Amino acid sequence: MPDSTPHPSPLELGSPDKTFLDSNELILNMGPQHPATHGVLRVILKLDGEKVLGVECVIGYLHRGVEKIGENRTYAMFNPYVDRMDYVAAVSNGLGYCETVEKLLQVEAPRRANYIRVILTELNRLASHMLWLGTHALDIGAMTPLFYTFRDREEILKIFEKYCGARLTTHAFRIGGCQYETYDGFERDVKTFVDFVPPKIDEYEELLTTNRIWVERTKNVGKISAADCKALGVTGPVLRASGVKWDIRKALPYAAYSDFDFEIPVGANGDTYDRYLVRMQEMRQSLRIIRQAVEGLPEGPIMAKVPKVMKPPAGEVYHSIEAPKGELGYFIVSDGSTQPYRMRVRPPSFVNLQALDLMVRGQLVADVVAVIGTLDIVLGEVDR
Amino acid sequence: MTPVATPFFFYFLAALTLLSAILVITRKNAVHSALALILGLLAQAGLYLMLYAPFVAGVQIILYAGGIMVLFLFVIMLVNLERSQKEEQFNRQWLVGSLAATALGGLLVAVFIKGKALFPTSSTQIAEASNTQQVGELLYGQYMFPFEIASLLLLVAIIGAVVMAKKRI
Amino acid sequence: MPEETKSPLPGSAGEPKGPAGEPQAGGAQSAAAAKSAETTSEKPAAVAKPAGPVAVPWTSPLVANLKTRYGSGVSEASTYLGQNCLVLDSSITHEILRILAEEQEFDYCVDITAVHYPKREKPFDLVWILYSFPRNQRLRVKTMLREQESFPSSASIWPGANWLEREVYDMFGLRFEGHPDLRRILLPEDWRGHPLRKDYGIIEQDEQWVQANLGIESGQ
Amino acid sequence: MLDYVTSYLSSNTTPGQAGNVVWALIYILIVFAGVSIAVMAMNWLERKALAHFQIRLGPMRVGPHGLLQPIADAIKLLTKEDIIPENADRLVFWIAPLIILCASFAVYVVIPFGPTHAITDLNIGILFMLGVSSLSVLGVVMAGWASNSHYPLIGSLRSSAQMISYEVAMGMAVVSAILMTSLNRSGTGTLSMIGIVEAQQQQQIWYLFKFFPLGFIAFAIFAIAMVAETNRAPFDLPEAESELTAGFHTEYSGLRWSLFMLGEYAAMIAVSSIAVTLWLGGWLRPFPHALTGATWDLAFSLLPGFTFLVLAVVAWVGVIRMPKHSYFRMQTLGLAGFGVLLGLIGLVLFAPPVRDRIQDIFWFTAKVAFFMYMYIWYRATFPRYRFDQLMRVGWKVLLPVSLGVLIGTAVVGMVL
Repeated sequence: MPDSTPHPSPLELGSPDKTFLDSNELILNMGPQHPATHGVLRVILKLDGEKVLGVECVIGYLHRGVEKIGENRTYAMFNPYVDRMDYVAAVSNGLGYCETVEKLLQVEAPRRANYIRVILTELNRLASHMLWLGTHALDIGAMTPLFYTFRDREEILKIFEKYCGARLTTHAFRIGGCQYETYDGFERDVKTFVDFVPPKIDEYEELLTTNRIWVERTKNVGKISAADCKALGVTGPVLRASGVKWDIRKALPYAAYSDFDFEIPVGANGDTYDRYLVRMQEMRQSLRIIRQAVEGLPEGPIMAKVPKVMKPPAGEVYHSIEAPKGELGYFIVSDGSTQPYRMRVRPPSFVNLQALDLMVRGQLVADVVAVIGTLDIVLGEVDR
Repeated sequence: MTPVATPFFFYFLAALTLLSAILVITRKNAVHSALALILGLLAQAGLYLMLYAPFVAGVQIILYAGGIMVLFLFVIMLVNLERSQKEEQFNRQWLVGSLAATALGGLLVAVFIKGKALFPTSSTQIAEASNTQQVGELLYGQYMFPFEIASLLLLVAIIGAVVMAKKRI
Repeated sequence: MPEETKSPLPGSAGEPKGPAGEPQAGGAQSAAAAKSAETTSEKPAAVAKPAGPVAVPWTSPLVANLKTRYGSGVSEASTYLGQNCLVLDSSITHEILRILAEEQEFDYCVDITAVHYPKREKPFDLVWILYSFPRNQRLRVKTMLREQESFPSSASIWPGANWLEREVYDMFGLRFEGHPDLRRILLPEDWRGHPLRKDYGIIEQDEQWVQANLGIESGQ
Repeated sequence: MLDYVTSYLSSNTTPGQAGNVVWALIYILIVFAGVSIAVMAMNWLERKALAHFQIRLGPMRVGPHGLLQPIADAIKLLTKEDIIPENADRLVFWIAPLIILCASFAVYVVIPFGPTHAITDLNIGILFMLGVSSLSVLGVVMAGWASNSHYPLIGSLRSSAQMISYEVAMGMAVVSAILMTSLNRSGTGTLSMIGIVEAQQQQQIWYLFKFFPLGFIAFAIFAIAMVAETNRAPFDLPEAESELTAGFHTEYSGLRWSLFMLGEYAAMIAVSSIAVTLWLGGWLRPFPHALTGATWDLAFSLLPGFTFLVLAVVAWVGVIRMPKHSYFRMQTLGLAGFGVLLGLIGLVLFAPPVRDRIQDIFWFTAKVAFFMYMYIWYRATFPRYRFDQLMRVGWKVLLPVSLGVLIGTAVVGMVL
C-alpha cells in the first residue's frame, strides 16, 4: 500500500471579504460555461494571486441517470445509451457493455466479430486521442493542431459512417457480436487510413513535441506519482505516464487483443508532457494493432447465437476494458429477468477527475487549464 | 517655427492642471483620483512642451503617467475600496489646513515678488533641435555626481523593496 | 442531511405509479425485484437456473487466511464466471478492506457501488471492486447493510474512494462515517430522495424540483 | 490662403516642421484613414492567412473571398447593443477604450513614411512614441478595473505587468539603436525618427547589420518585446481565451470592443513601424548603395506599380477560377472590379511623378507588412506562454541580453 495521499480538505468557500494585505486570496469560478473546461465542468479555484491553493470540482450538470435508465430497459435496449456517456469514444463504451452482457450470458463473440471490434475500437481510440490533442493544444494556446487533428479524425468518422451509418454515437456492436458485416472496401479504407495517419502524427509532433513553449508549458506541470495514481484509482494514459506499465488490453485481455503484438508506452515523470508523449505513442500503437487486425481479419460469422429475448441467469459480473481514457467497467447484477437488476458504470473520467485537485495544487491558473486538458475528461461520462 | 495660439494653450493647460488637481483631492473613489492625477501630469507635460523642453515632457509622460501611475492604479485596484468610500473624506482639521495652505501660498507669492531678480526675465531659448542633446550633456557633464548619487539611491531603494517583498514569499 | 430521514422507506410504496406509457416496465421490474428478494436474498448466484452457470466456492490462501482470522465473518467466498467474490459481515468489512489493501496488495480500488434489494432485511449490498497490480487479480467484496446503517469510509484506505462514496451516498443514501466531504456529487444539493433505490421509480422525477428550479413541467 | 497651402509643396520638410497647419491636418486625416484601412486589411489578411495555415478557407461569403468581411464586421459591431455591466464604473468603463485608441493613434504623429511623409518630426520622436504607447497600459488597467469582474481584473493585471516588463527590454534595445546614430561622422546622435533613418542612410547600413551580431540581437529583442507589448500570441495571456475568456475586455461588446481591436491593430502597426525605422532603414529601399545607378533606381521605383499589377493578376485568376454559376455572378463581378482597381492603381504608380513620391511609402509599408505577416505566423504556430514563464523571459533573458547589447554597442562604437 503506497503512502496514502493526504486527502485534500474541502475548500472553505467563504467570500474573501478581507482588506489590504489579506486580500490576495481570491476565489475564481471557472465554468460551467468556460471554454477550457471541456463541457459543463465547474471548477472553483482558490487562488493566491495566480497560484492555486486548491480546487473543487462541481459536476453533475450533465447527469442523465444512465444507470437508472439501464435498470429500466432490456439489455438490448440499453446498448445505444452507453454511447452517450463518453461520446467521443462511443465504440469503446459499446464494446465494454456488449462484452459484459456476453459474459453474463456466457456467449462468446465469434472471432471475426472480435477482430472487427478491435479495429473499430482502436480507430475510436485514435479519434478520441486526436480530439484530445486538438483541444488540449488549443487550451495551451496552439490553435493550429486542432484543425489538423479534426481533419484526420474526419477520416475515422467516415469509416464509422460507412460501417454503421452513424459518426459519433455509433452503436456499432450488438450483444453477441456485430450486427453489420463490413462493407465492401472496408479493409481497403482502413488500410489506406493506417498508411495515411503516421505522417500526420509526425506533423502534430513537429508542431509540438520540440516546441520550446509547449515543453515549458507542459513539463513538470500537473505532476502525479504512480503511488498517487494508484491510490486515487487513476487509470489510462495518466497512470501509464506516471510509469506504471498497466493496460487492461495486456493485463486482462479481452476481445481479440491477445492475438496482437503491441507495446504499452510508458512515461517517467507523470507530468503533462509525458502524458502527451504517451498518448502520441498510443496512437502509433493503435495503428499497429489496426494494421495487424485488418491484415489478419478472419472469415466467419459475425454474430454468436444469442436468444431473441435475453434473460441472463441471475448473477453478477464486473468486466472492464481499456477505454481511451482509462478503465471503463460495467458491473451488472442480473436477476434472471430481461432487464438488469443493477447497472453500474465505472467511468474512467469520473475517477480521473478526482486527481485534478492534487495535480494543480501549488501551480498557476494557466496550469489548471493544461491539467484539465491532459486528464482528457468527457463530461458526458463524468456525469452520466 | 512660429508658435500657434500660445496663450490659449497655456491657459488651457494651466486650467486643466488646476482642475485635475482639485479632482484628485475631492474624488471619493481612489481610482478616479488617480486618473485625475494622470490627467494633471499629462497637462503638465504639455506645459513643458510649451517651454521648449520636449525631453522633459517625454520623460514626464513615460515615467509618471505611463509608469508610476500604473503602479499606483495597481495598488489601488488590489486594495478593497469599499471602506474608503464610506468614510468621511475630510477630517476636522480644515482650519489648520487652510492656515498652512495660506502660509505656503504667501511664501510663494513673497518669493516671487521679492526675488524677482532671481528669475530670468528674458528666457534664453534653447534651440529645440538640440534640446535633448543639451540635457544629456548637462546630466553627464556638469551634474554627473548628483546624477550618480540619485541613481545609487534608487538602486538602494530597489534592493530594499526586493528584500522586503521576498520575506513574504 | 435532512432529506435522509424524509426519503421514501423501502417497502412502503412499492412501485411508483407513473403516468401511462411505462406500466409494463414498472410491473416487470417489481416482479423481478420481488423474485430476487425471495430467492436470491443472500447469494443471487447460488440459485441460478438449471442451464446457468453456478458459483463455485473459491479457495485460496487469502480466503483461508481470512477465514481463520475472522471465522464466520467471511460468510461466503465464491467464484462466479471466473470472478472472485467475498461476502463479509458488515462489522468486519472495513478491517478486512484495510488488510486487503495493506497486506494483500489490493492497492487499487476500482469501484464502490451499492445494490438495493428493498424486500430484504438488510436491503443494501455495498460492493467494492478491488484490483491488485502486483497480482493482476480482481476481487469483489460485498457486505450487507441495513437501512440507515452507516459504514466506515474507506477514503482513508484509498483516497480515490472519496468521490465513489459520495456517489453512493448521492444515489443510495448510504452514509459513510469519517468521510472527508460527504455531500451530493451528481445531483443538486437540494435534491430529495436517492434515485438508484428501487423504490425511486424512473418516472418519479422530482417534479417539484423541476418545477421549482426550471419552471417547467417535467415532461415525463 | 492658397499661397499658404501651396507654399508647403515647395518646402522639403514635414508639415509639422514647416508649421503648416492645413497640411498637417491633411496629413493627419490621410494617416488616420490609411491606418484604419490598414487595420481592416490586416483583419482580413489575418483571418485569411491564419485560415490557410489551418487548412480552412476563412471568410468566403461576404464579397469575393470575404473581401468585404471587415466592413460587414464593422457594421455589425457598430450596430450592436451597447452593454455596460450594471456594477461597472461607467465613466472609467467608457474612457478606457478611448485611451487605448488615442494612445495607439497618437503614435503615428512621428512615424516617417518617407523623408517628408510624416505629420511632424519631433526632436524626441522615439521617446514620444515609447511614452505615448506606454499610456495604453492605462487603458488596459482601467478597462479591467471598471468592468468590476474577476476575469477582466486578472487579465488587466497580467496585461499591465507584462507591458511594463517588456517595455524595459524594449527601451534598452531602442537605446542601443539610438547609440548607433551618435556614432555617425558628425558625432551627435538623435532621437528623431527621421534623423534615425537619415543616419542609417548616411552610414550606408541598416542598423540590423551594424556591428553585426549586436544590431541583430537588439532587433531580435525588440521584435520579441513588441509582440509582448501588443499582447499578441504567443504572449497573448491577457486575452488567453482558455483561461480568462477574453482578458481585460471580457465585459466589452459592440462599438467599445471594436475600439479595443482597432487600438490593438493600430498599435501592432505602430510598433512594427518603430522596428522598421530603427533597424530596417525605414523608407530606404533595399541595397541603396550596393545596387546604385539609374537602371537600378528605375527598377526599384517600378516595383510598387508592379506589385499592384501582380495583385491585379491574382485577382483576375480568382475571377477565372470562380464557378460559372449565376449565384456567383455578383462575387465574380466584385472580384473583377477589385482586380481592375488594383491594376489601375498599379498603372498610376508607374507615372514618373507619382512613382518618385510614392516609392518611400511603398518600401516602408512593405517592411511593416513583413512584420504583420510575422504576427500572423506566430499566432498560427506557437502555444501560449504561462505568466511566470513570460515574466522570466522578459526579466531574466531579454533584459540582461539587451543590457549586454547596449554596453557592447557602446564599447564597439567607441573603439571603432
